[in-house]
Amino acid sequence: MTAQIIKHIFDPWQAIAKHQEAANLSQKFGATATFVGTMRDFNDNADVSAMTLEHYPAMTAHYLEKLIEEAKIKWPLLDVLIIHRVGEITSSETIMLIACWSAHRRASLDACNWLIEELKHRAPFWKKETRPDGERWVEKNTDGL
Amino acid sequence: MTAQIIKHIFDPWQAIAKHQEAANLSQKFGATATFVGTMRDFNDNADVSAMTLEHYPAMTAHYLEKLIEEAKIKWPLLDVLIIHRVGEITSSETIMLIACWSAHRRASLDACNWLIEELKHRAPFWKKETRPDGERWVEKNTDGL
Amino acid sequence: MTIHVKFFASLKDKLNLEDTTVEQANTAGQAWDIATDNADRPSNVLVAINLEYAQFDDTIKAGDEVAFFPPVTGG
Amino acid sequence: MTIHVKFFASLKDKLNLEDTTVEQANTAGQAWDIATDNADRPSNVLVAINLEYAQFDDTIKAGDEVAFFPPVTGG
Repeated sequence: MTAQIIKHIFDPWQAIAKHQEAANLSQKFGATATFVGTMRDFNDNADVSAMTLEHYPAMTAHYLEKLIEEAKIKWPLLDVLIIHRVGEITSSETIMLIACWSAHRRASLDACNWLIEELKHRAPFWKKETRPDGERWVEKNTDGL
Repeated sequence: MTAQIIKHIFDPWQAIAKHQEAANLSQKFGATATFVGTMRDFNDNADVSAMTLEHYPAMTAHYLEKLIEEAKIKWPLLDVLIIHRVGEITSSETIMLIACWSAHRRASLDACNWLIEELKHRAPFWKKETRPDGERWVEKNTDGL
Repeated sequence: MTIHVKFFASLKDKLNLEDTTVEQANTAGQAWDIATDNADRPSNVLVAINLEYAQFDDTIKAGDEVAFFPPVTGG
Repeated sequence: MTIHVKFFASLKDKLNLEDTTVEQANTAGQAWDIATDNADRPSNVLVAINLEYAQFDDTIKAGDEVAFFPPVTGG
């Protein structure tokens, strides 16, 4: 079970493959559910060329671990990986990923779904977007629709 | 939107990355939800060293396309990739993957979740397991728990 | 008329039948009876007509492809 | 007693305050009032005490870290 907060660009699919190999889960897991969030070049009808993700380092690390612990209590998970960027992010870069491994499909799917919503609502990250008319803090998360 | 039925081993994360790059979705998608099913070395309390996946080629291809079309009607999806193995599969190999791309998270997450359940219940594939006491057809799908 | 009939998976093994044809069947159920020589029909057998799920009393016509198979177990 | 007080994101910019300390505050709300010189508290401000979400009238003690921030927008 790993939560990472990183400042550099990363490839989510390589990160998942690498973690899975290192975790030595082979022959035990039958299901992997993942979610990857990527920076789009528009939001709320405005062009967004880049953004800065601020966080509260100690609390953010604590909350990501806490969410993983809560998910482990709720579902029989073999492993969980969360990676979240902070700092400067430009269009089409990966912002974050969640990956859940379990023996059977429902645990990984339900945990992945739960983790993304909980992370959005509880983990202390804040986005500031760079728009044509300047920088602007995102005031609140969307409902994902 | 692509559905593939393949006989050879494949790396799901490379397949997703490659498809995403080829689909030229950059800067349009903000969310990717995926599910990967992997062959475990036990099922229903018995050791399973390998299995054979049979399918009904024309109907299977038709149903995978049909499921993708239905998902596109239900959710605003930018792209969907389904890859499903047939033939001989050995322990720890990938059996199938579903990947959904959308602008916002709920479409990709909900569509991925729906597609795996629909595929399990409607797409004509049949598993025959190789156990210590011989081969055995899997009689029905589990509920995923 | 010729109806193409296919069997899959455990049903194929059990009946020792894979691809065959029948003449003069008006429904999928009749195609089963003729192709299998009136074998018992397990309660969970599924039927597809021209690649779509169907019912045993659905009518069939010349050239149709009727398939019988057990519950699907992919994914 | 010393309470560590932090502000994040738009709140940090608006108040021009990031890290500070206050003495003699019994609740998170008092820490806000002292640290911000009684600035108005936007209705959506969140508070954390020692890295856990808390309420403005929760009590604080020497050495605690109190943080104020707007709704989170990660993911």
